[in-house]
Amino acid sequence: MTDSAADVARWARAFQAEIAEHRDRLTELDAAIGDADHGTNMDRGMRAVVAKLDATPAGDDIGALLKTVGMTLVSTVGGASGPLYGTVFLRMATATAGRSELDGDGWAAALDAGVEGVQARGKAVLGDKTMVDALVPAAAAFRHAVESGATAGEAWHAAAVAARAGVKATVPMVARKGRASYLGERSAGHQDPGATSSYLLVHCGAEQLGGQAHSGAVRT
Amino acid sequence: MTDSAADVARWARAFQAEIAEHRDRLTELDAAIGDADHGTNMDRGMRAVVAKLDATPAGDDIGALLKTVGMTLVSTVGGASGPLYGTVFLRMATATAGRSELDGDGWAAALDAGVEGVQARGKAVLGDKTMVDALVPAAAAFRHAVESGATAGEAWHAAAVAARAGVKATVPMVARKGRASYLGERSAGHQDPGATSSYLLVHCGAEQLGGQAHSGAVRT
Amino acid sequence: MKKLINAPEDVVREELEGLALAHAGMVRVSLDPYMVVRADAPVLGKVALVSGGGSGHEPMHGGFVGAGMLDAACPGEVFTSPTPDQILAATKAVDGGAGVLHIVKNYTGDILNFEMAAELAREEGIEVEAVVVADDVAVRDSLYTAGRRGVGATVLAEKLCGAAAAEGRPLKEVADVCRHVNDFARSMGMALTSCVTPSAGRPTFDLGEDEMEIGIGIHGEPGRERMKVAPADDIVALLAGPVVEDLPFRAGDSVLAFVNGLGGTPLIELYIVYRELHRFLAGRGILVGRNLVGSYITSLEMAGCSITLLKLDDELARLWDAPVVTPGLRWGA
Amino acid sequence: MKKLINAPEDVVREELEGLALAHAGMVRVSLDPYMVVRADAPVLGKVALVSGGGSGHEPMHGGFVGAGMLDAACPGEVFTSPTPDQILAATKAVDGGAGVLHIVKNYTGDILNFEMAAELAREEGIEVEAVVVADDVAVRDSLYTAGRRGVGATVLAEKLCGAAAAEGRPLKEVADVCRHVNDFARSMGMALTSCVTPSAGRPTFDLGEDEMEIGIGIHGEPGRERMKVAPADDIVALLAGPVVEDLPFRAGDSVLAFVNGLGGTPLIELYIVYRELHRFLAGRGILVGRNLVGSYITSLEMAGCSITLLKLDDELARLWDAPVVTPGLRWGA
Ligand SMILES: Nc1ncnc2c1ncn2[C@@H]1O[C@H](COP(=O)(O)OP(=O)(O)O)[C@@H](O)[C@H]1O
Ligand SMILES: Nc1ncnc2c1ncn2[C@@H]1O[C@H](COP(=O)(O)OP(=O)(O)O)[C@@H](O)[C@H]1O
Ligand SMILES: [Mg+2]
Ligand SMILES: [Mg+2]
Ligand SMILES: [Mg+2]
Ligand SMILES: [Mg+2]
Repeated sequence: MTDSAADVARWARAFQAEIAEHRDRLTELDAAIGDADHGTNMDRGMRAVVAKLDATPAGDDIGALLKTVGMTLVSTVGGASGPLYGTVFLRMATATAGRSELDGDGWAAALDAGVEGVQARGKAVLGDKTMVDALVPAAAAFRHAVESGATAGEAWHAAAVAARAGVKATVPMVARKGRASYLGERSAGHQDPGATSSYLLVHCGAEQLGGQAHSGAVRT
Repeated sequence: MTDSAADVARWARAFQAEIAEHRDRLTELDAAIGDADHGTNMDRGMRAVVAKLDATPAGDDIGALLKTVGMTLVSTVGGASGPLYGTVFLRMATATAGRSELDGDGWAAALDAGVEGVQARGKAVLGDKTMVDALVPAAAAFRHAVESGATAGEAWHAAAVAARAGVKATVPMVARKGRASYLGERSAGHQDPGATSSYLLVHCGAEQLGGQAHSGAVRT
Repeated sequence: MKKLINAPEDVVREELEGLALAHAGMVRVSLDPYMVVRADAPVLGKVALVSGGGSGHEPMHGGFVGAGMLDAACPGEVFTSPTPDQILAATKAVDGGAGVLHIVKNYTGDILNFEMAAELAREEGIEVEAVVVADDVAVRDSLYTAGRRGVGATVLAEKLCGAAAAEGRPLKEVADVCRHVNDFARSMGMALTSCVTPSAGRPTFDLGEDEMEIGIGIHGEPGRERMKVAPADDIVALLAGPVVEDLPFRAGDSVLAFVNGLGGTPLIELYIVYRELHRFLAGRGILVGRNLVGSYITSLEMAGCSITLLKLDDELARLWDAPVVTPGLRWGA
Repeated sequence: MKKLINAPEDVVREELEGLALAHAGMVRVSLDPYMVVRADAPVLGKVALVSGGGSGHEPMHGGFVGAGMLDAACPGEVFTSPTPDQILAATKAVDGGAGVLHIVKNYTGDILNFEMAAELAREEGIEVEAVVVADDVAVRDSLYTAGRRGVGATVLAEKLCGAAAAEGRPLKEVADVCRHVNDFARSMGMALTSCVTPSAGRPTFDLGEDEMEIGIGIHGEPGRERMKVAPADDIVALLAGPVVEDLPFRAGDSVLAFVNGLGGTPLIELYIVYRELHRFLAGRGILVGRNLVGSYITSLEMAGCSITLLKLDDELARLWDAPVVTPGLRWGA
């Protein structure tokens, strides 16, 4: 079962809906250890993405579509998360350029590229209390599942489970990157907002991708 | 019974003590219809007057002494009350220049001169809700008493009674001069701070002047 | 009360000491009596400008001393007029033989103290003219009040008269510029919060969390009306409307538009106010020829703003553009 | 929340419109994407300076665009870094062929967005160098943090680099001036009250009526310590002490001393702070060669101040004195 550009667009729209729903929660998480704008930033960006998708003729090229998403995020989000999420999508775009279908292997490569990109850009490693703590385990779980013979759908599920665990793991961490790092020890005890939104992204993948619209995906 | 320069100095010192005691009350009255500094202003000025008297060799010349009081008030009080009280004392100084004794007629002339001065300077008339509403009736009562054959001591008492009535009369007035006039109708219902401090001045006169240190003077 | 001060009674002295240390090249400060004087005073042959008033309105007036503006400022205690001997000392310190203009804000205390000082200065042979600035349309000007308060137009008058004096014009002409500014300028202010005088230590007036005061005075004097807080655009209409109608300013007029912050309001908000003021005036055919946006006549930490309009002609525009080098206002040099 | 604004989402646009209307002769403003550009940009053959960051710090950066300072500023939403395409557009608009310097405050968002913009600009053949300003000693600089925040030194760097660029110096040298300023400047700030972001509508942090936060960031980031409010002189010691010790500044050093208001603090208080800072430094044998007192890098309506010291040499003093003509900083012309 493979995903088409239309499936990928559905994923982006689902992510927008999820962000809009959790906007205030994300901002509250950011208020505790940052500057209380992560929900606003992501919401502004994903609304722009959907508006852009609405205005752009639907094409077959998954890479082109992901590039639109990435470029739009870069140019509308600002803050730390704009370039970081933008990079995730732009790197996935490069990895999928010209492709009209993606299977498990294709997604694994795209996710790896996206995660590598975010780390190259933001220099965060596992344990720094950032979105990396959700994205790295998610991509790893995805690849592991695919290499163990799972379907793309199953791999997305595995990735969402791993991302969720990654988010929870950020709670006790002391931030070493981003605005939360100014708090030092005081950042411990709070869940990272960027990791939380990243989990939502993977969660939407588990609901929308893997060759079919799944139901009963892992809940937050 | 006449007053000497020493009696006049005692009057000034008594006024200082009275102002210090009622400083906060005067400021509160000014807070209601002005800018909450009348007590502070008068207290600063009268402390400076006493310091000046302490530092100046005591002389016989009542005019010279009153001039010192007036000049010191002018140069330390500021605001509206500085020039106005300064003028009262400076005009009294001119009226008593070179005199080492003052009887009832002398005081009546001095008070008239002071009150005339304050009106020339501030352009306020009776009913404008200012210190004029205490000073004009006080001077008039003093002159009336002296002309009716009263002693200077009795005249000071009459002046204090009149000043007190004048202060009370300011309560319902609508201010037409000074800062309180910005309030328009809303200034009614409040006692004028400057009239109140003027009453204290006359009240101290009734306690200290008229040829003897009186006791049992009219109380506020 | 939260303020960056030491003892309340030291506020004025310490502020003046700070001003002196920061701007030694422009001004000299005397602490007894308090005065801020141009570093190169007296300027021989030039009409000298002296202003003053209670402290708490910084940069006015001490921050406006320097080439092209005031020759001296006399700061009183916070919100308390200066005394005649301060004003006399300043007048003597800056008199360059061409006479001295006293620019006086219309408050009873300021007027009386400046009057006494002028009398004393004249007795000493110095030619003094005094002009009273009274531009606050929030106050009804009638026989039954002390008249309009002097507010924003004072800043403009000090700059414009400073330029006229720098051109070498005689006292009467410089005073005429001041009278002209007073005749053709109108202001109104509003507060979102009260100021707190250091000696009182608590707000001068109480405003609810959702209230504002329209027509406030720069010492926290009550305004015309207390209302629910409103969007900036509506506030501009509430202030600029009465200002425009009072003179009146008419279609085709060119104005200097001055948006002033009262001390606790940041610049970002003043530009939002300026934007709407510009549109408001454009909608009435009034052209903004010059503008000034910033906190120039403050009321301690009060949050709020005031709007001043001055009808411009070529002459005033030229005087406005002339160089000015003071701690608070500077251009052209 | 009491502010002179309309809808929270319109704050930045309306502020920029106001800035454009007020300073048409100095700057041009683009609303899509947001940028403030020198009216006469690009200046051919001159190294161009671009800075930017979240809004809410006015006059920084838009108010520092003009001759002798920035060629362009990129304002983000309130407290949110601008996006790469804003920065790219500004970079292209001001490039005069001699390359572009990006002056970036050290916040992850600012750095990432400027980095992406620089990459894009370089792809288009524009020479870009970026220097990151990180002067806030309240933050421990270590491998385990995002490093020190960029605060007051940014204002000084923009002025000094602007002067170097105006002299016609090449990109590398202008960037060297920026690195030098960053190496020799240190800052620390404190808050008496919290700022309120328009979109949140309530204070970013809660401070008791008798508390202050020492080491606050310009977005209301937590400081080093929360304490009972203290006299201004003690506050100066709490801020200037760590600043002096960090570089360290030593007896015999000459410094530029910058006392900055955070938006809600009036000038009278800043001069009281400046007075004590001057004494504090004199007591350590440190000479104040230049100074700046005012609200230049604000945090919305936050009450409080920051102190920045920059070690001066003759070259920096000369660059500081060079003419600057911007809405927010002006002298010499
Ligand atoms: N260097 C980094 N690498 C990866 N993620 C980061 C980095 N710095 C910050 N983040 C993520 O960005 C999130 C904050 O995003 P946002 O609030 O939108 O931006 P800002 O911090 O500029 O206000 C953090 O919760 C964290 O997950
Ligand atoms: N024109 C005037 N004539 C006489 N008294 C006046 C006049 N204006 C004000 N006053 C008096 O001055 C008092 C206020 O003095 P004060 O508070 O010290 O000065 P300020 O009003 O400048 O703050 C008023 O209560 C009033 O009695
Ligand atoms: Mg954030
Ligand atoms: Mg008073
Ligand atoms: Mg007063
Ligand atoms: Mg942010």
